[in-house]
Amino acid sequence: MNRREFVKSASATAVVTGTGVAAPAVFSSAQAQARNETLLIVSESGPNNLDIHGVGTNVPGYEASWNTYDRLITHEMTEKDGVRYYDRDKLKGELAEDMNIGDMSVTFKLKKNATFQDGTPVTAKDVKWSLDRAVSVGGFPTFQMKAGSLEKPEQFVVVDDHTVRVDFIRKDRLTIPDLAVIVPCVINSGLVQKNATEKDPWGLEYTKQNTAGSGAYRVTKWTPGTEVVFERFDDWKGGPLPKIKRVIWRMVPSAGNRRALLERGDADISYDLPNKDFVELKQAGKLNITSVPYSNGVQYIGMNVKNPPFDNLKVRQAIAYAIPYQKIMDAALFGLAKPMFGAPADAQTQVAWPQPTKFVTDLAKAKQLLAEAGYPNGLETTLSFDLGFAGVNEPLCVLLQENLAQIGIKTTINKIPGANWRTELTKKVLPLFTNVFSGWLDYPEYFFFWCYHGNNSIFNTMSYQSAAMDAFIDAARASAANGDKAAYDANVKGMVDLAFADVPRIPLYQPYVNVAMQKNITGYEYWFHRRLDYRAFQKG
Amino acid sequence: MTLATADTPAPRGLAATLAHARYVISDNPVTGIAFGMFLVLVVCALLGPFIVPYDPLASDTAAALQAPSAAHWFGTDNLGRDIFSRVIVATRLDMAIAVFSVALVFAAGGIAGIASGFFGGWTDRIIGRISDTIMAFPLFVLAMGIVAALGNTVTNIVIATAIINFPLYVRVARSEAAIRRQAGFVQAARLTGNSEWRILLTTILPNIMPIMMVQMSLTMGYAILNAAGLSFIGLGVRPPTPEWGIMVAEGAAYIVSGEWWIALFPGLALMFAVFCFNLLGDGLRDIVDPQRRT
Amino acid sequence: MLKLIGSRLATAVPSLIGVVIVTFMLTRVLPGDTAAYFAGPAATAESIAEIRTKLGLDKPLPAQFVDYVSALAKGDLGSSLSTGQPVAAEISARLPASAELTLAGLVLALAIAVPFGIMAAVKQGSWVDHACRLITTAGVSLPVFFTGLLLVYVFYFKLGWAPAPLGRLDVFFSAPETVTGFYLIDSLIARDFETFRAALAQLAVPAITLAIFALAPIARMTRASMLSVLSSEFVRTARAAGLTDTTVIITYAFRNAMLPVVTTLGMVFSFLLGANVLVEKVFAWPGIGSYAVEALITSDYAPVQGFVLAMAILYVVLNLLIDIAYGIIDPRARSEA
Amino acid sequence: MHGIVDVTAQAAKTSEAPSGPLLEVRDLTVEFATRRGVVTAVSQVNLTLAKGETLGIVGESGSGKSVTSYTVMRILDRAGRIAEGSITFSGIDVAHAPESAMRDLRGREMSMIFQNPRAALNPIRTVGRQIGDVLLQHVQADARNVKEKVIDILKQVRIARPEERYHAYPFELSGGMCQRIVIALALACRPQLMIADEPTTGLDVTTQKAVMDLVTELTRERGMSTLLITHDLGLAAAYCDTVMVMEKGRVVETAPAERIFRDPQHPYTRKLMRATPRPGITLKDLLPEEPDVPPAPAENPLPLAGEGRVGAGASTMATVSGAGAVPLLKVENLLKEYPRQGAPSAFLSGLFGKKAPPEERIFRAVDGISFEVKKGESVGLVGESGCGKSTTSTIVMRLIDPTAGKITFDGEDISAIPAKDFAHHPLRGRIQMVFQDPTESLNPRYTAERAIADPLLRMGGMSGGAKLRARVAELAEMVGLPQNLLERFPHQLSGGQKARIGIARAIALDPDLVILDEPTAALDVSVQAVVLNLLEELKQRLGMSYLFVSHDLHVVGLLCDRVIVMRQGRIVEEGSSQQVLDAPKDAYTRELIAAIPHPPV
Repeated sequence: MNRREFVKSASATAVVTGTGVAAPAVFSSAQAQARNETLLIVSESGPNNLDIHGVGTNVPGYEASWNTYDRLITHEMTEKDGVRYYDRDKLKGELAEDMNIGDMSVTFKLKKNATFQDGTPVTAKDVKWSLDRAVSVGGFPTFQMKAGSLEKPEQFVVVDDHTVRVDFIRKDRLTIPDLAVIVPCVINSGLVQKNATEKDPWGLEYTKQNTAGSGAYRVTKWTPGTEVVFERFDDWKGGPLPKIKRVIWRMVPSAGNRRALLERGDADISYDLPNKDFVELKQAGKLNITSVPYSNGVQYIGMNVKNPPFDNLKVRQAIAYAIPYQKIMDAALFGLAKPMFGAPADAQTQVAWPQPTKFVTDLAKAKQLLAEAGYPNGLETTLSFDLGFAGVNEPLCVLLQENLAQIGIKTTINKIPGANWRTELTKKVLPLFTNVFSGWLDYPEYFFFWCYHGNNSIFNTMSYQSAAMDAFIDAARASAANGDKAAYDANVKGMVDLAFADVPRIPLYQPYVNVAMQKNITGYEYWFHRRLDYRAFQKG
Repeated sequence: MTLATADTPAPRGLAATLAHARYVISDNPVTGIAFGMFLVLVVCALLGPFIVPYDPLASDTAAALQAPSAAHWFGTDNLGRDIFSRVIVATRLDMAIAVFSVALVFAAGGIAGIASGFFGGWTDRIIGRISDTIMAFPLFVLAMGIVAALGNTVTNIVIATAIINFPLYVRVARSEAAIRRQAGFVQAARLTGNSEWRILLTTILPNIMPIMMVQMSLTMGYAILNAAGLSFIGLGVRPPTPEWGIMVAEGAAYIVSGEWWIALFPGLALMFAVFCFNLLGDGLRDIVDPQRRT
Repeated sequence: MLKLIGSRLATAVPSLIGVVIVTFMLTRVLPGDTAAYFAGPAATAESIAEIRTKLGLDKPLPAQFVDYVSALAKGDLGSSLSTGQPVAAEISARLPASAELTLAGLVLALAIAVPFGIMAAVKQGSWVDHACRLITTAGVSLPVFFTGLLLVYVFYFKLGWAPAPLGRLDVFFSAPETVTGFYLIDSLIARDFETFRAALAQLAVPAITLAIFALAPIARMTRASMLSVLSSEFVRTARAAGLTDTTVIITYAFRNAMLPVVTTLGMVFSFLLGANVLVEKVFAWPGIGSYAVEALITSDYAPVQGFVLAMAILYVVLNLLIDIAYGIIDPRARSEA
Repeated sequence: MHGIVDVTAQAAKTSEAPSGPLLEVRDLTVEFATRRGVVTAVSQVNLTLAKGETLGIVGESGSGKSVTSYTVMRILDRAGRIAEGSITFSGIDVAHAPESAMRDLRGREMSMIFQNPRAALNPIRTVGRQIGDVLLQHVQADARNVKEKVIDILKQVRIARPEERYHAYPFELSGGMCQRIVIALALACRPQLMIADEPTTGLDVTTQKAVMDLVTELTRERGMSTLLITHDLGLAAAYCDTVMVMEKGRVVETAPAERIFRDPQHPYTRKLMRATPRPGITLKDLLPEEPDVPPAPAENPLPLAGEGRVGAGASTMATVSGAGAVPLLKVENLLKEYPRQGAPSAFLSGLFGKKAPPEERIFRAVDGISFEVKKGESVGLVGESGCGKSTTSTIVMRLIDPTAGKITFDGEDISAIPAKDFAHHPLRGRIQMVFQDPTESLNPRYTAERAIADPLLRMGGMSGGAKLRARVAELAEMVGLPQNLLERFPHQLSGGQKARIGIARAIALDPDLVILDEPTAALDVSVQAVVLNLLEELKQRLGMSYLFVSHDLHVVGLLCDRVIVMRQGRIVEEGSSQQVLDAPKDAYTRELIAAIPHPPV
């Protein structure tokens, strides 16, 4: 590339761009045909790791792992108000062709013809290695496995080349469903061990950038922060061969541009637009918009119950009465959420989660509670939120800030960048904040195990320690395990009542998962992990 | 061409500058407009909170996202707050950011520049290297680094803006001081027993003040733009304080969906201010530029 | 000329060292805690501490600095947490994207601002002068991201002239085989004119956004230096010798006036590099700016340090080019060095 | 480019022009739109210039002489316009000619040379190309033979090694050489009229003579007519056929050169004649004679109107102490060296290992000179530019340090104290200086009063108030500065008034030695006469001694008792001003004196 050419092209740029805007790229016929076999997804941020067991893998990373790896079993599909919805209780084989649940173990028979994307057959050895890896790498994957009482490599036994047995250490209703979440995926142990080092025995560095699974798609190109390209694995045996041959997932930081791309038909799917856009696009009718409530998910106002002022119950109750619930529903969510407040005074507690509290906006009561709590002239604190979801969090906090000011609580808003949000939560020092949590396994005791239990997991952001609450949760899990429905119902109601009485966190609403798709896109499925499942989509 | 001055008794002191300023304004209408705009900004900054129809912080979700109407001249934002009131009240904060960051960078960069131009030698080399180092950073990224590191309070935004403009001021001050270093009146000041530092501050500084004023007015524009840029990536002023940059940044998401007024009016206000400062800069240069002072 | 390059490099070394020190300090002050991030969400206190020692973050700062510089010497810029890639690879992939955008913006700005500056100076005080000043000032009065979004809204969303703001190339075009990393040049080398047109279409609107933002400083400097040159004595001699207006204005006045403009180009380029960070965010441009912003916000050390070093080197190279250009235009500079 | 016109044919064309005068200006009035309304720069000017004739326009700054010449060429700046009157140049009505026609005339039929030559040339374009541009523009040459034609012209203006100099840039040539290039540019297309606007001001007197001889020789050889604009009467007398004197935009007198000097009619002309320094006169003779005006001229109401100096050297009032007393100032083999401009700095050359020979690296501005100044005596330091006189004066002023040598002032060795610390030294107040350019030596931000008060505030132990104001008023009165001018800023004062403020500031601390660095070079000759007399009177009254630095031998001769002539850093001659002026021993001094043109009085 000599100087003359560089200068020539640079001046060419100046000349062409100078003379009006260049015409848009013309599609040749080959590209047109490729176009309806390719799905173009646009979102704000992309994966930072392709391996669910990776250290610090973010939520978009879950989507990549779900579509490129298989699990032993997966959920059947059912229908819920017009949307294909994963069936919580019915499971079917994905890599396993047969599942046999014994008293203290479950045995899986693997499909004979299933192969990894590099052609090597899937064997029980791979399954064992993958499950051992899940429980040993630490961090979130290990914690998730523990939630289903899958804790020790010894539990996973290779019976023969195509049979694996999982022994239970305790009866736990969540064990089987826990084998269907994203974490226990089956990895091509041969390929990964070849690229592992003694410093990194599980080959986390290799699987960070390369997919080594048997899933329906493989990642052919990944430019972090810009683009991920998936190609279909034609010999996929986990289910019917997907229609979409290629998936291009582009990161477009500006929400405005994402909406423009959808409206002009240059993008097929986007799921992280502001709520207002979803409502308007739905009314305009040019696109298919689906809105499905987060399964087992709640947006809440959390308070640090360990140190003052929020260790005082009355102060927490004052906050609960000061929240401008309806204003938040209108201005922050534009109605796209299920309210978790304002239940009628005489409402019975349900055996379900999430369910609404009885709190309403009542500034006078809030002021009086605050006075009783010993803060007649109010107090000063910070209100933090996750900048990654500023679209909802910012208006929510500004409205809350305004109401709290009216009862004398002066707050300064503290924006915390997305990636640091979890780090701040683990420190458990934020006095007042808003956050969302939803459990993958749609069971109340699962939610409470993560969020209210005394073992103080990361998701117990309020550091709430209550022996009574722990008793309820453990009892509920035990009764669920041995199918004692009456005890289970009583314990769940006890948990919920105590949670609403102590109110360490104040539920606001159950958010919706909104997805906008072009008219010619069909086959959207709602999953517990709330990410897109490319395998079911059809186009054109 | 000293023909005119010798005979007609020239007005003295302040009257002279005023007469001269009046002449330049009438001679060059654009500068006149700039002064007018500056007055409007100052009035909004001082009286802002008292003359606005609504409380800039009061949200009214029922009236959210309304187009400009008789009730709300600039319409309302996503929380139903009156955009007209927020734009007017934001003037004070934005002007503060502009004025303080410019004052800070003039004190630091200006003096350092004069010292390096006047003394030369090692002072010049050290200050030169410092400003080179700052120049090596892409200016905006450095500002972000400072605000990210120290937290996004207004003072940090002012400090960050000052630091990134430091090299510019050093360069201007240095060249002006270097020219005057050997001037006759500087030598004369040395003869009458003035120490180097006294000469620097009482002789060199006043003489380069005009040129620095031109530079300061230009940088005020950039200071506000910088604050707006920081807001766009989430490091700007903390909500709910009204500030043009953050209002434009938030409004930007609503352009495509049709609520153009949320971003447009703070954008126009921002444009009005930066426009005024730039034109003011050119106007000041005409007043100050000796060639124009025939 | 060699002496000129020698002396320029000699002055560049201390500022490079300065940059290394400042970036090191800056990243150590960033609020985020890498070890906690590394340990993942469910980490316990001691696992964070264990990872902290593994990363060497518990050593005293000077020791950390020595590790950092020795790693730097070996060319290892560490790897980014947020993207998990080695920083050196990321920067070499992303730098051409930003450079192409910024250079296109700069060339465009020059192509518009310089003639504006000349016209404004030649017809000082006339309506042309005021019009030039108003237009260029209007360009710089709007924050660059707002101009970008406005242009996308008008040219892409409403009129459909511009292609989708989806980064450097339309989804259905493959990037030309990298020679310089500049899509325009690489596609020309590969004689693949369709990709060239597509890349150019994608580059148009972001480049225009940047150019609009850079018009004012260049136009103002050109006007000021043209004014002073036009009132100098050798222009009067040229006029007295009967040379035509174009010769006087272009070959005599303009070439002299270009000297100060060339020197400010360094500052304008650095100014543009900063503004380009915002343009990249608006146009989903896979440049180095947006990469650095992400890393900075999540206080991810390695990319920030790598980015700033790349920029520092780019700045030194740029200044060298400007000095050489200065030497070519002005013989006095050649002999003095 | 249409057919190539042979140069000789071109010359033939001009000769058939109508026989009348080449240039005729009738009742010309030019006005400028300035900030304080319309100003008439030139009114009712009439002049005629026959072919081959040389007309000199003489006048002080602001007399409108340059404006007239610019109007003839129609290169006034935007603010100027011809209010009335007509200009005809070889039959063409220049006043109303369209710009395109004027552009053809300029450079081909009439051309101009300007004051400081180096600035008049494009700094970044070779001189050869600049001359080539003019030739190509007026179709005197085409791309092929332009270089050869340019070299031929360079030969005509006596430039050595023209092939080599063709590629040179202006900054690589000396002042005199640049002026030759400007002349070459002007004469390239063999124009009929050459206008020279102060062509030699700022050049050394020897170069000035060479340039003027060249111009007259070339113009005579080609039968061209010349318009010489100058403020130097001597120059006009020596080189012009007729002389026209202008004052404040009006023509006061026009006459053949020898008659105007022998018998000047108009009083202003006479005043100019008297004020021009020339050999064999006294300071008093410079002042305009006072036919019936009371003895003390209005301009400087000095009570002690001491009558003229009796002969050179001993002045009656001065308290010149005997030869035996300790000299006020003693300078012993003073040396000042600078690294030669462009030589690689020691650091770099050390780096590359090659050491340039010493002479090449070092430039000796002052090469070991010694002299003395006795109390009350005024000594002149004379020499052309670059001879080291200014460097010497700045060293004596202790503004810069010498490389070697000793300076004793009133018995105390002041060269030992470094320059930057000398500001606080008690002796500081006793050595003061008056600077060359009055405008540049006054702080634009200070009023006249503040400027004079500055030394008193710093060293005079005065802190302000009535005492200070009284002292300033007294000083102003001593230098003849009207009280009401004290609040004015420098840009509101005339050259003469600014010079007086400079002097008042210098004598504020009652110094023993005042160094005058070309104090009147930037002033008009009439103002110079007044200032020189003022300096003489102040010396008498306050018993100071002067070190007068100048390039003008006559001016030094008038004011100083002894004269030292310097050349390339060395003293070539020293003696009483009478003896040096009338019977110079050194050949260089003789050449200097001969080169100064002076009116045949």
